[in-house]
Amino acid sequence: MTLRAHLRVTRDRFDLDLDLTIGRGEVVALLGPNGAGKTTTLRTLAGLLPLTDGHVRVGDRVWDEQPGTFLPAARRPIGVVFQDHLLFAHLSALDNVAFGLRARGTRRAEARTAARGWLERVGLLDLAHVKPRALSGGQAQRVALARALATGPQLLLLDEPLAALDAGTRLQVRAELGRHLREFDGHTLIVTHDPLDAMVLADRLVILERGRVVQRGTPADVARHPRTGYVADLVGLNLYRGTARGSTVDLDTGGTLTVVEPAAGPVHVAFPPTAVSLHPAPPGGSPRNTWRVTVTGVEQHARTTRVRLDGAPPVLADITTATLAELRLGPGDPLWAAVKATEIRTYPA
Amino acid sequence: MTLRAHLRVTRDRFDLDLDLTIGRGEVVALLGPNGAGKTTTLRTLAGLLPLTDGHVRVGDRVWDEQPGTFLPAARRPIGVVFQDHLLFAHLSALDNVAFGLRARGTRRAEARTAARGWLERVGLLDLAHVKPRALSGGQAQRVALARALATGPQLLLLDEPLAALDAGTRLQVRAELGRHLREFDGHTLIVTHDPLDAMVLADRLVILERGRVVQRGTPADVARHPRTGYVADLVGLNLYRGTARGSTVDLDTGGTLTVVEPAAGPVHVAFPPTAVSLHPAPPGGSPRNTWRVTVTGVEQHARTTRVRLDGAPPVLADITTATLAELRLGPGDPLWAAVKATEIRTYPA
Amino acid sequence: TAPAASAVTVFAAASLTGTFTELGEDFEAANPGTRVVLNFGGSSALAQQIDRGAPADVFAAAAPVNMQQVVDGVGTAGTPTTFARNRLQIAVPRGNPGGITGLADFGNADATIALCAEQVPCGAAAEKVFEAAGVTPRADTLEQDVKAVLTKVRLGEVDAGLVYRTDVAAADAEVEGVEFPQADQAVNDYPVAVLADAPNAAGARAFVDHVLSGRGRAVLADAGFTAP
Amino acid sequence: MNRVRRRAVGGRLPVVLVLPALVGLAFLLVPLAGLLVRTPWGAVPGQLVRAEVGQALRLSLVCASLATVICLLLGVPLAWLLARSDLPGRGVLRALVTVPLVLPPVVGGVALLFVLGRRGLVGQYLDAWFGISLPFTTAGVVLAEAFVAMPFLVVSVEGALRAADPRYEEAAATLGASRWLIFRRVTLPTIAPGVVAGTVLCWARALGEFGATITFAGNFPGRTTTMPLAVYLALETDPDAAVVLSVVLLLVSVAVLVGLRDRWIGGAP
Amino acid sequence: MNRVRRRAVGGRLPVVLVLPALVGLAFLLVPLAGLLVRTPWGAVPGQLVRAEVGQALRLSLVCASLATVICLLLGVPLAWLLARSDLPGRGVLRALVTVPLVLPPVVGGVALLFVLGRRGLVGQYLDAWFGISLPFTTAGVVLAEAFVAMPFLVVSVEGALRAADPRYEEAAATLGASRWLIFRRVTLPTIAPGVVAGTVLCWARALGEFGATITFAGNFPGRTTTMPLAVYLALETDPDAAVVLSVVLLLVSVAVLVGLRDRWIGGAP
Ligand SMILES: Nc1ncnc2c1ncn2[C@@H]1O[C@H](COP(=O)(O)OP(=O)(O)OP(=O)(O)O)[C@@H](O)[C@H]1O
Ligand SMILES: Nc1ncnc2c1ncn2[C@@H]1O[C@H](COP(=O)(O)OP(=O)(O)OP(=O)(O)O)[C@@H](O)[C@H]1O
Ligand SMILES: [Mg+2]
Ligand SMILES: [Mg+2]
Repeated sequence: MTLRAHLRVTRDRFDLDLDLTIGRGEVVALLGPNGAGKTTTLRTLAGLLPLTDGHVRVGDRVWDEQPGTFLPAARRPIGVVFQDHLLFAHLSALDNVAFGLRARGTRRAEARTAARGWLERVGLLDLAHVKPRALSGGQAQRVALARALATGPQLLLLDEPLAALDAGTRLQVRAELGRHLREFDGHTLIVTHDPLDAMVLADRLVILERGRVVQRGTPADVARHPRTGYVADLVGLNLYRGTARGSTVDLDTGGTLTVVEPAAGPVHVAFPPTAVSLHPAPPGGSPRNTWRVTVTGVEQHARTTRVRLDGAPPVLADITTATLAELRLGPGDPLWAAVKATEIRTYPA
Repeated sequence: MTLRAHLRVTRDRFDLDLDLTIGRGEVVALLGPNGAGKTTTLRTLAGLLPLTDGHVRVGDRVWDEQPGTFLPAARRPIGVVFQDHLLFAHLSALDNVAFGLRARGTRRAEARTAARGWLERVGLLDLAHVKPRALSGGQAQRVALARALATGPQLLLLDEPLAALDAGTRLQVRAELGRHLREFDGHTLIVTHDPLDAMVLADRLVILERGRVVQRGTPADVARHPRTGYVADLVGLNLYRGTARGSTVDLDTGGTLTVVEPAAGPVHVAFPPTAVSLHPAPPGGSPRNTWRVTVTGVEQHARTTRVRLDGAPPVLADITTATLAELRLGPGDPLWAAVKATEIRTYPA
Repeated sequence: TAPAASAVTVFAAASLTGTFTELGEDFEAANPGTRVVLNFGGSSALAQQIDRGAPADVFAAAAPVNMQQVVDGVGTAGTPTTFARNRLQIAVPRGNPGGITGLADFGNADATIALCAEQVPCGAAAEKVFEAAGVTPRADTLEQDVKAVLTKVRLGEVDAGLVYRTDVAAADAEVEGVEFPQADQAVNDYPVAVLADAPNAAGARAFVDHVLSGRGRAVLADAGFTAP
Repeated sequence: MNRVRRRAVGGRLPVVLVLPALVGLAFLLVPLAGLLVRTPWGAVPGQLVRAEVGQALRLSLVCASLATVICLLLGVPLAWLLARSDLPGRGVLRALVTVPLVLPPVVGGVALLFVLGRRGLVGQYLDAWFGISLPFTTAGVVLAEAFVAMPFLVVSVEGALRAADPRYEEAAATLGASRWLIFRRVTLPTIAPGVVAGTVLCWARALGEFGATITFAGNFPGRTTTMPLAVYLALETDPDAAVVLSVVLLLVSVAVLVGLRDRWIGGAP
Repeated sequence: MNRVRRRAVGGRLPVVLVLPALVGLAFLLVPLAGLLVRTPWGAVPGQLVRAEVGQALRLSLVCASLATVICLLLGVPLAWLLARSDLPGRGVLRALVTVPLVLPPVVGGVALLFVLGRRGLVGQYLDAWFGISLPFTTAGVVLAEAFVAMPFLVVSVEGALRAADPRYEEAAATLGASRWLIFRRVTLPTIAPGVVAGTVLCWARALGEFGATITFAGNFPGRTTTMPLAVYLALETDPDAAVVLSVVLLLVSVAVLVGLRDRWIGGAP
């Protein structure tokens, strides 16, 4: 039951041409600059915008095939969080969340109970009876998220679900969303501007520029081999899976990292290439993590140099051109990489 | 001509009580979690929500004084970017931007020319004749920003003006906004969730929680002496003013930093405390910036320790508790601080 | 909701509203258990309704043309009988501000004049009297019925109007009547008939007889009608 | 909140709007005032106790309300069909639907007789097969009023539908709501003010209906004589009584409208 | 875009909406069809060439259009005042404004005479000071039609105003726009569909106006005889001619409405 889509939409000054496959249980993040066509993609998958050409198939069900078949939005098992929320103004937060269940025939009391559960998960139970107009921007976004999740959809479409949230809430909602997506056996497409959200929540990234895919792959792949400068800037992140034992994480790629937030079980750990310092000899002092690496590649970016290093774990480091000159790096050179534990973020996997 | 306000708004489940002063040419950032009352504050200053009690005065003009005086929104020299944009659906992007000038009696051709200039600055000149419904979320936000700036207001109120922008555009719009705000001799209040926006754009921060101020001060002050854990997490940033000469910045507090992006003239440079590593001896290797510091204070946070260090420049470092134990830090201890140039961001000041 | 068998349904011209209401009450008093159901309206509208199958027993029209329409349509039981006559009178607002004395003043451009439209009976009658008087009226308005003319006179909007005597009699508090000799040239006949397919033919007969009785004539005369 | 918002926007009321608004108000209200001034108030109690007046008033209110219910049940879906479906020829249909507005009501009554009269296109079968005869019955009054008043409802509701943001309906669709559910739970609440406006127009028009009613349903006291018909008859015999009856109709309808408005609008956000 | 959106939302048309909509459509259109079936089409050309008919038609269109313009100029500001200002007693005012809807048109005409007639409250001074007399003039027709039709416009536009999101007006206010500018450049474009709906209602009602016109302005060919008056009088002598005239009025109004609709609605987003 894989979602396979070839999306073509033609508009006056814009056209979209996108191949997309989302496996069952898979989370795909769609990234790209403003106006790249992310929302347009979401709308076609939701059945709100018929394709000009192409198709959308889930397993052997055809959702859209131009010309001919078109399954309308109401009959697609989807959940959508819209960029501007679109909460129903005349319904309370609770009834907004309960709407989808009610539409599917759940009885009122039952739907409300379920909705209350969802509001609790996004931390808004005390605003259950408030109308959307009396919600702040971030509160509205959380209600929209709860509304989309409440129906247990098969395809989840999220348009910047975390954009209006403050740092604290964001962390909490991201964790909750991550938990949900891991348990979720449907397909998820998430649009976001935040590479961290993308790297942490998604199994695969699709990066769109001006209606066309410029790169796709797993977060680690994309991060390691960015095809364009835009992608490199966007997703430059060292990301590993591992198993946490307190504040130590054993990485699947080999090696161990010390982190700040103690955890247990499978986790993602991430830090930017800028956080990696390189030393000819083991540095003393605060960095908790130092390990031996060898240079495998050097890439010149606009103002920094990205050094690809092998080791346990392999790692990317951004250094200045001056450092490059000073250390006289060349492939095969042995070095020490150091990363402060406080620079590493940990997310349950 | 200082804006002095004492804002009191009482609602069913929320009340706001806030003293606010914004000097001429000053930029104040309002930070706080979702539902803290940031938008409410903006609306009272805009004259869209009369005060329950208190006053708003600009110089010796009274804008609002309850009970009694109330200057309606249309007669306040303000520019507002709303959280949900509120672009006029029937006007093109260009006419949306020209609206404020037209309202002030500027002739059509002139207003359009000016509007075109603003659209160019936010990088949307080619979408000038598009209606808001055909704009993507980020594009809409940029048009809203241009619309608010176009009238040359005396008080600028920005509600998350950069939230929907992608990383690249954000950088560019932030720079443009920063440039504008520096030239701007009116008062600015900017609501944002991004501490970086706040630290870089604002002269002073006001941090709001549940309708009350929990801390205020210059970004450096707040960062150095956060009053609550929330504030510490939010604004933990080393921020300096200095003068750039290529990729070297001479800091006003003394000391020199090497940065990645070459610049000339006054700049802000910033890096998070997590980016600072501490060493008992000068570390070799990639970090471009190493300097002598002495410990002046140690603060235990939830999982990390924030070390306050004196030196040129003085600096905050976040280290793990393990590191703390290992280095056996105590006030007065001499250390070496190291920061990679790639970790430092530079903004024209 | 069809009328009970003991009900007599009478379709009568609007100008008979007062008199037929009174006669109906009389008739009900004289024939306990019988109800008179009255439907007042414009004669032509009533004729139209009867032709479209309206359940009427008796039709009393304000002009023979409308009766003829019904005779030609669904038909009547026997020939219609003329039961009352009406003639024209000049109506002027109280105090006669226009100084109207006769038909000749209707040709005067200074006076504001209301007449009935030629399509309605009172208009046709007016045309006849003006022809007889040799006057070309300079009307400001040609009203759709005689009551509309009277309203204009009552409110003083016009200096004079040509209406029926019965109308002047009904509004004697606010208008004054001015007789003129040519009125005899255009006497308006009111015919009444039992309809061919009257649901209650016997009751209908009895009601028509009541209208034609001495009591009926007295009531009609009180209202300003003349006997045929 | 509403008060606050209203007060907050804009500042002083602009003369260029307030002046024509007041002229308009005067234009509508001064004639009513004129009517009230000329009303022989002494005659009012006498008229009010007359059985026929009570009857006519009750009949008017009942028929107008029933007609309004019919119009709501049929007209709101019709407006929705015209605004939201992709029927071919909607433009022409929309214009046709407004036609009964233009038709002189008397002709409307004649048209109804053509179709539903005992010998009409449809009416003959109604009569022959079911023994139903609509003209000259209270049902006929309701029908005539509904025929005349429905376009008002349809046109208002359709205008409201066009102005509503369709993206909320899209959001509801993605939540699995059928068109019918969307209509009930999203569209209707959104356009409620438009529906209220249309209902008011429809009810008021039905209450004042005269031409189509007298032509199609006749003028039988207690069965089909509504207030406007009673006014017409009163004009024949006693013009003062006609004014009194009109004023009674006015006062009752204002009372009803004020009462309903307060209840409906009070509940809205 | 619109086509696409409409098609995309919701899926199949729900019977529960389509069925009543079609019944409603039939209810409105079948009597019209009946009228057309019974129209003696042979008589149409003969009627059309009659000078009086052309005159009446022209007069009807001109007067209805003028009345509509007056209603727009006065009624839209009035609707705005009722919806957006904080006048005390707006609830009662709103109900009063709908009252001319309920007034039997003939009584409305009488009320106008009370006020603007030669001896009316205001009319006597108009006559004495300016020599203006409105009854029996074409201006009187326009006035009577405007009086009867304006409430339709006001109620529709007010409904549209209530449904519009006031935050856009707030945004305009922060840009320094006066209430008048906000009204013109933000409010009006937003509620355009409601204004169009109201204008259609208003124009159609004015075009079909009979009772108030004949009572206030009288009936004089070429000056005050509009089509509905011609129809009414024709009904007295020649019902067939009346039907023909009505059909002519219908066709012309449908043509005008279709034409305008296409132009107006085509331009809207
Ligand atoms: N209704 C429309 N009609 C025509 N063009 C449109 C329409 N909606 C969007 N566009 C255009 O299509 C392009 C893609 O828009 P889309 O909303 O998919 O961008 P996005 O990737 O979601 O951007 P953002 O991150 O800013 O939300 C944009 O250039 C936009 O101007
Ligand atoms: N119209 C209203 N009526 C009643 N309460 C309201 C209204 N608008 C906002 N509130 C409440 O007031 C509080 C402050 O809202 P506000 O919009 O000012 O928050 P905010 O700081 O802007 O949050 P965010 O970052 O999520 O936009 C919230 O708890 C909200 O629920
Ligand atoms: Mg988007
Ligand atoms: Mg907010």
